Amino acid sequence: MNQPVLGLFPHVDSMVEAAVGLKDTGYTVTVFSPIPLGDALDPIVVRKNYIRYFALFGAFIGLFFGIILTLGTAALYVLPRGGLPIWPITPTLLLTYESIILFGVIWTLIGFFIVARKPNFGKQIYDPKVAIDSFGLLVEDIREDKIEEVEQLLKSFGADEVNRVEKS
Amino acid sequence: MDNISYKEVNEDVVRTMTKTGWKYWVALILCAGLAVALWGVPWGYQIYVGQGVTGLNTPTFWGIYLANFVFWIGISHSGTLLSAILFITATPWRRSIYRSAEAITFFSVLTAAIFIFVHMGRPWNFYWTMPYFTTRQLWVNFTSPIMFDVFAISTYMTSSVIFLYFGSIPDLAAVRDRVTGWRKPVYTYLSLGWRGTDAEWHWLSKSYTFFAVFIIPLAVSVHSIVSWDFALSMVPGLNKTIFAPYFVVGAIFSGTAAIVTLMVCFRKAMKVEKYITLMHFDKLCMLLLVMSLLWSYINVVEVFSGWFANTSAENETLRYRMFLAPHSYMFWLMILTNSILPLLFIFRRLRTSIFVCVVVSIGINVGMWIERYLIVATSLPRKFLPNMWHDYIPSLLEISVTVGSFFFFAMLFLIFVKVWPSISIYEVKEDIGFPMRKGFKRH
Amino acid sequence: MSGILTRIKDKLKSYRVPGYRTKFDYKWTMVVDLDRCSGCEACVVACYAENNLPVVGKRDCDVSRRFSWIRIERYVEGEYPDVKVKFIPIMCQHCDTAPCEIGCPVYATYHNQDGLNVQVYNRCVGTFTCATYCTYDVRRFNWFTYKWDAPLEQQLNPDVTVREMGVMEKCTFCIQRIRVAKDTAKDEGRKVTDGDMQTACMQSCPTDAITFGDMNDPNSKVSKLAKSPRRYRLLEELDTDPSVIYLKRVMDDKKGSGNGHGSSHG
Amino acid sequence: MKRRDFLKFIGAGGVGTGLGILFGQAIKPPGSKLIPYLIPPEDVIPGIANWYASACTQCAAGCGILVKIMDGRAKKVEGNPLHPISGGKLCVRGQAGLQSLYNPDRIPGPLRRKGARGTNSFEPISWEEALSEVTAKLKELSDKGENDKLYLLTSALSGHLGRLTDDFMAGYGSTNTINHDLFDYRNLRYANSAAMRLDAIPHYDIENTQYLLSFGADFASTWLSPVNLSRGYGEMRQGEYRERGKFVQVEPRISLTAANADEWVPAKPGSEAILALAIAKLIVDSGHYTGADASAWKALLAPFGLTYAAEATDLDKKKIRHIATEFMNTRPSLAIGGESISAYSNGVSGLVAVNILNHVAGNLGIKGGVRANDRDLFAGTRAKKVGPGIDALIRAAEAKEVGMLLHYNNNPAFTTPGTVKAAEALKNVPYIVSFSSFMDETTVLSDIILPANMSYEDWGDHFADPAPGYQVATLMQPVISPVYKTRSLGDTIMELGRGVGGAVAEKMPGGTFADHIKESWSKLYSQNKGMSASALTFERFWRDTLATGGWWPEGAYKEQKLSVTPKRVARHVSKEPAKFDGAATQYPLHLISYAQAGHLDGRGANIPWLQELPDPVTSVVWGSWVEINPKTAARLGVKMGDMVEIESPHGKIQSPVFLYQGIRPDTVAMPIGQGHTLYGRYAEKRGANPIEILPSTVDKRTGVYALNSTRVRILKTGRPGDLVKMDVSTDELGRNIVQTIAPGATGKVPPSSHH
Repeated sequence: MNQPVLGLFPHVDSMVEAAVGLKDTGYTVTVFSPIPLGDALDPIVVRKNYIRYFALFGAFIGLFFGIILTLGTAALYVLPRGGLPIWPITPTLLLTYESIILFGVIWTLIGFFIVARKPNFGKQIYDPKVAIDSFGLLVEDIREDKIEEVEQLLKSFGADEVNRVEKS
Repeated sequence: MDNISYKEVNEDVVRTMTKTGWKYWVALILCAGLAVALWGVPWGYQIYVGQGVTGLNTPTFWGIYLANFVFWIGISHSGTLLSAILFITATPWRRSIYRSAEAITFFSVLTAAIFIFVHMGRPWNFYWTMPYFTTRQLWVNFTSPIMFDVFAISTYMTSSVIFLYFGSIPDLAAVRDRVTGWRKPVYTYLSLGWRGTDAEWHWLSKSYTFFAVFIIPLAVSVHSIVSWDFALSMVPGLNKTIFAPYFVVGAIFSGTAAIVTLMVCFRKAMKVEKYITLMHFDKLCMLLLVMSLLWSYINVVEVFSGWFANTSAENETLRYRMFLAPHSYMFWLMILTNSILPLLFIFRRLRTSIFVCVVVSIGINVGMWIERYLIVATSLPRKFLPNMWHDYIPSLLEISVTVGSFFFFAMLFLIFVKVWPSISIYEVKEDIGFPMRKGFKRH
Repeated sequence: MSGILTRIKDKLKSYRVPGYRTKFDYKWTMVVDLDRCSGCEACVVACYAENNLPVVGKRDCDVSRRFSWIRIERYVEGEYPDVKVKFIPIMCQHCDTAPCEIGCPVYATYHNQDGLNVQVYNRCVGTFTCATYCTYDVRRFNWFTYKWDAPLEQQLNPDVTVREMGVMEKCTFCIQRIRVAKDTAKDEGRKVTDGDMQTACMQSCPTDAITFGDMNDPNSKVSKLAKSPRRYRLLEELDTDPSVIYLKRVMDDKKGSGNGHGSSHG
Repeated sequence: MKRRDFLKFIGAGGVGTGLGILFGQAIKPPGSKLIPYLIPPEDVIPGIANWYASACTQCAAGCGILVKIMDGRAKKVEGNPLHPISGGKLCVRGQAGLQSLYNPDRIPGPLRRKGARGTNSFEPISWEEALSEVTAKLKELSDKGENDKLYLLTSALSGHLGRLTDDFMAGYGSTNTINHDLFDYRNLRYANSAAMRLDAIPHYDIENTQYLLSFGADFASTWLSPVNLSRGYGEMRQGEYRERGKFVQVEPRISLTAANADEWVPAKPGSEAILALAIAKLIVDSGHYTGADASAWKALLAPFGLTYAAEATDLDKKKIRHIATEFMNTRPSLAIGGESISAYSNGVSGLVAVNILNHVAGNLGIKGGVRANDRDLFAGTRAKKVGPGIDALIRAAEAKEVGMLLHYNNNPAFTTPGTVKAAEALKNVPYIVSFSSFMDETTVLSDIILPANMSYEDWGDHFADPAPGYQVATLMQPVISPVYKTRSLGDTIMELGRGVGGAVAEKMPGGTFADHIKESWSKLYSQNKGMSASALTFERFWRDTLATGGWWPEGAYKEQKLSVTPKRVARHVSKEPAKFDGAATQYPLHLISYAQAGHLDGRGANIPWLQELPDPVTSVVWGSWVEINPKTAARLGVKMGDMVEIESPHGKIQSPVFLYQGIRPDTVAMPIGQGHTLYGRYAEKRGANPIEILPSTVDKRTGVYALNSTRVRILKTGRPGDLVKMDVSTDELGRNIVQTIAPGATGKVPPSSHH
C-alpha cells in the first residue's frame, strides 16, 4: 500500500528543488500550484504538446464539414440565385473558414478533456490550499519504510506542511 | 500590485461573488425590470402586431435594429479579440481585466444575436436559417451574407463562451474551495474536478494558446462578415470595399471604449481598485488613441473616395449623411466624439484621469453607435431611384428597444459578477509573480 | 460511383438554369415603351386587383409603405415654361443576376426555370435583405397582416395567395397567369406563344405600352421590340441584367439624357 | 487502439455518414418529398374562371368589359378585347369598379328617413313597403294634378334604361328629366351641334392623326373616352407602319396629357379660344384654306390678329406662328377642345373656335381628323338634345315648384358650386326618392332610398357616345347575383309605373326589365339590317351578343362630310375674353379645378384603390392639394406641404400646397374629387372640394357651371398640411432613369420635319 505524501511549499524555487531531488531518487512527483508555473517546471518534466493534433484534426473536420455542407446542400436543391454558380467558390471558402475555426475550437476543447482527463469528479488527492498560495508536491510510489524519510526531506527543502494524504 | 498577497486575491475575488449589498439587488432588479419593460414588452407587441410598429419603410428596410446589431457585435470585439491578442503577445496588463472583457464579449454577442430576431419579420421561423434536414425542402442559401452571419456569429459565440469558460476553470476550482451551500455543487461541476496539477496547467495553457490563435482570425472575420451584410449590396453608401477593415477597427475601438467604461464602474462598485489600476487605463487609453486615429483615417478615406468618385449616387449619399438627413447633426457629433475627443489621450495625465476616461469612452461608444446608425439610416433612404427615396425616423418603440438592450446587457453583466470570478485569480497571481525565497519573481 | 455521378449530372440537367447551363424553356421578358406610356396608372390598379394587394391607408402611405408592385415614377425637369414631365413604370425587373436572390438566407427568392425571380411567401422569414439589396426598390413588405373591410374581400383573386405579416413580396410577372397558359399549352402539346397570356398590367394598358412574352421565341413581339434602337434597361450599369426592357421616350430633350452624355449634377 | 485514435475514427465515420446522406439526398428525384416549403407561387393550381361580357359604367364612355367570375364572385374587370371602345384595355376607374360593387359602404337595402332631413338617420324597410310608399306618393302627386312637378334627376342614363325612364316621365305627365354630371360635355355637344350640326359627339381620330393640337383635353385620364383615345394615342406615337405623330397641348398646367405632349403651350387661362382663332386666322390668311367662303372666314377672324393673340394668351408670337404652320402643313392634323377651353363663362365659344380651326385646316370628316358618328341605334326616338341643366332643377326647387324628386346616380350637392346652395334648395322638395347606391351629400337629403343594382348585377345596354366612327351597342348582363338587398332600377321603375296606373302603366313594358332588354334588342334586331345580317335568328344573335358583349359593325365607317360655316358660328365668335369673378388686384391667381384621374367628379373617392392610387401627375394620395408654381410660392412664402387657404370671392377652403413647375405662375390648380362630407369611410373628411368656392357662373347657352371662372388668393395658415405624396424627389439627378432619344434619331420622326 502506497501512502502518498503531500508537501505544501510557500515558495516555488524550494518546491522545484525538492521535486527535482525526489524525482531523481525515483519517486513519482506531482506538482500542485495556484498558478501555471510554465517553464519553471522544466527541470521536473517536459511534456509533448498533444493538443496540436486535436486542433489540427478539428480543423480538418471543419474543412470537410464546411465544404460538404455548402457544396453538398447546394447540390441537394438546385436553386439558381443571382446568376451565381450553384457551387460558388467564395462563399464556400468563407463558410469553410468559419467551420474550420468552429471545429478547431471544439476539438481543442475535446482534446483538453481527453489529455487532461477532465471532467473528473471521482476521488482525488487534493488540498484546497494549493488553490490559494501553497505549492504542493505530491510524492507517490513511496515504500512504507521510506515515508518518514520523504517527509523529512520535504520539510528540509522548506515545506510548511507535510501531510499524508488520501483520495477524497 | 506589489503589496498584494496570493491569499488576498482569492479573498477579494470570492468576496465580489458572495458579499452582496442591497445596492446590487436594487441595480439588478432595476436593470432586469427595465430590460423587460423597455425591450421585452415592446418586442412582444411588435411580434404580435408586425414590423409596422417600427419606422421602417420601403427603401429603408433596415433601421435602428441593424445598427444595434452591428453596435453590439462591435462591443463584443473588445473582449475576446483583445484578450486573445494580448495573450499571444504576452502583454502583462491584460490579466486583471480580460475576464470581464470576455464576459462583455459573450453578453454583447448575445444581445446582438437577439437583435437579429428582433429585426426579423417572422422571428418564430428563425430556425429556418439553420442548416438542418427537413422533409419540407428547407435549406439555407450559403451565398447570402446573412448566412455568413449566422455561421460566423454562432461560431464566434461558441468560441467565445469556450474561451471564457476555459480560462476560468482554475478560478472556478478556487471558488469551489471557498464557498458553501448551493454554490458548492455548482462550482464543483463547473470546475470539472480541477486540482491544479502541473499536467493540468500544462494542457490548459497549451489549449488556451490554441483557442487564442483560433479566435483572433475568427473575430476579425466576424466583423468583416457583418460589414459584408452591407458592403455586398449595391446600395450607394453601403457598397464600400473598405467596410471590412472599417468595421473591424470600429469594433475594436468601440469595444475598448466599452471596456474602459465598464471597468471604471466595476472597480468602483466592487472595490477592486488595487487590481484594476490607473496603469490599465493608461494602456487602454493608448489603445483607444491608436484606434481613434485609424478609425478617423478610414473614415476620411471613405468620404474622400466617395467624393472623388463623383457619381450622383455617392454624392447624394454623402450630402444626405452630412447635411440633409433628419439627424445629420449626428454625423458631426460622431466626428467630435470619435476623432477629436480621443486626441486628449495624447497626454498621459488625461489618460490616467478616471473622469476623462469615462467621458471620452462613453463619447466613443455614443459615436460608434451613431456611426452604425448613420451607415444604415442614411444610405438606404437614398437608393438609386429618387422617386422612392424616403427618410427613416425610428419609432418610439424602436428607441425603447434600443435603450432596453443596454439594460439587458447591464443585467447580464450584473449577474455575471455574482456568479463568476470576474477577475482572473490565477493570472493576477501571475502578475504578482512567483513567490521565491527571495521575494516575488515577475515574468 | 460513376452511376451516382451520372445521376447527379442528370439531376442538374433537369433544372434548366438561366444563362449558364442549358437554355431554359422560357425567358419571360417585358418591354415597356416609354413613348407610348402616358402615365395613366391603369396598370397599377390592375395589379392591385389581380394580385390582392392591400390598401394600407394614409398613415402608412406617408411612411412609404404603399403596396403597388408596379408604380409609375415621374421625373420633372426644367423651369417654367420649359418643363418636361417624364413617366416610367417600374415593376420587379426580374434580373437574371438579381442582387435580391443572393441576399436571401432561406431561398425564399430565387430564379426559376423560366428565368423568373420568384418569391416563396411560405419560406420568407423577413430578414429584409432582398429588399435592401434590390436596386429598383420594387419589393414590398407586409408590415402588418392587412385586412379588407367586408365585403371587399370577396374580390380577392383565389389564384393568388393573401400574404401574412412579416413576408416580403413583389411583382411576379403574374405567375398565376403564366401557369394557366403553360397548362393550356401543355394540354395542347405546344409551347406558350404570344397571346396565350398577358400580365394584368399589360392587359389594362390603354396605350399598349407594356408587352410581355417569351424572349426565347424569336417570333414573339418582345423579341422584335427588344431589337429596337430605342432599347435600354434601367440602371444597366449595375449589371443586374434585368428582364424588363424599356424603349426610350422620343422627346426633344435638350439635355439628351439618352444620347450618352448624362447631364451634370451633384 | 488508443482512445484518441478511436475518437478520430468516430469523427471520420460521422463525416462519412453525413456525406452518404447528402449524396443520397442529392440523387433523389425532385418532388419526392412531403409537402415542401419550396413551392413558388407558380405551382399553385389555378382555379377555373368564367368570363362575362358587360359594359363599364364608371364613366359615360361605355367601355366593353369582361368580368372574371369565380365561385360566384366578381374577381377582376378587364377590357373586352373585341370591343371597339376598350379594345381589351381599361382605365383606373374601370378597374376599380369592383371595389364600388363590393364597397362596405354601399346602401344595403331600402331605407326610410327617420330623423330630420340631411342628418343621415334612416331605418331599413322592406322592398314591398318601400315600393308601396313611393307608389302612394306618386299617386298622391298625380291626384293633386301636379304631375309636372315630378322631377327626375339622373346622370345620363344609357340605352333602354334611359328610354324607360323617359317613358315613365312622359306617361306620368312630366317633362322634367334633368340629366346632370359634372363632366357631361354639354358644352361640347352644344358647340358641335351649333358649328357642325352634329347630334352625336364625333370621333376624334387621334390614332391616325399626324399632328394633335389639344386645348386642355385631358384624354389620358378623364376626358370623353379616355381608354379609346389613349389607345389611339399609343398608336399615334409608336404604331407600326407609320410616322410618329406630334402632339401639342395648350393648357395652363401640365396635366397628365400635357406631360405626354411634345410641346406644352401654357396659354393664359381663358385665352385658349383666342389662341385657336388666331391660329385659324393665320391658316386662312396663309391661303391654306381654299374654301369658297374664305373671305367670310377672313372677315370673321379679322379681330384675332397675332399681336392681339400673343398679348391675350401671354405667348410668344413665334410660337403661335410655329404651331399654325405645323398644324396646317402636317396632314392630317387634329384639334380637340377639352375642359380647359370649355370650363369658362364662354366655354361654348372656345369649343366652337376649335371646330373652326379644324375646319379651316381641313380636318373635318377625314381619317386622322374629326369623323362624324352616326346617330346611335335610337335615332329619332331619343335624340341627344342638350336638355335642361341642373340649374333648372335648383331654380325650381328654390321656388318650391318641385313636388317630388326621383334621384339616381349623381351628386349635385357635391358637384355644383357652393354659391348655388344645391343642398339647401333640394331641402325645399317635399319628397325625394333616391335610387343611389351610396350615401352621399345628395342621397342623404332623400326621404326614401330604393338602392338600385350596380351594373354588374343588372341588365342594361349602352350605346357609345362618342362612338369610334360607327355604332357600338354594348349589352350588360348580371354577372353576379346582387351583393346586397338591391333591385334592378328598371324593375323598380316598371313596378312604380304599374303601381301608379293610368298612362304610366300603359307605357310600362310587361315582364321584368331583363325581358324588356331582350325584347328591345329583338326590335333593334329586326329594324337594323347590320344586326339581322350578322346572325340568322334573333335567339342566335342574342346568344352571340351575350357572349361577345354587344354588337358593332367593325370598321363600317361611313364617310360623312362635315363643315363649319361662318354664318353658323358668327354669334359664337367674340373677342370678349372669359369673365372671372374677383378683381385681379385682390385675387391675383386663376383657379383651375380639374377632374382628378381616379375620382373624376368625386365618385371615385369611396374606392380605396383609387384613394391610394397616386395622382398621375403629383403622386398625392388620400387627399387633395393645390398646385402652385414654385416662383409664386416663394413670393407667398409657402413651401411644399404647407396648409394654405384658397379664398375666392365666394368662400374659402384649405388645402396643402404642392409645388409644381408645370403650372403658370399666375394660376393655381386643384383637383376635384375630395372633400366629401358624406360618402363612406374612405371618402369622408378628406381634403377639400374646390367646387365649393366657385361662382355660379354658367354658360347661358348650356347651363353648365364654369369651373375655371374665378380668381383666388392664397393665404398662409402657418400650419403644416396633411399632404402625402409618393414621390420624394422628381429630380432625375442625371441617373438616366427615363432615357430619351431626340426625334429623328430613330426611324420615327415627327412629320413636320419633312417640310
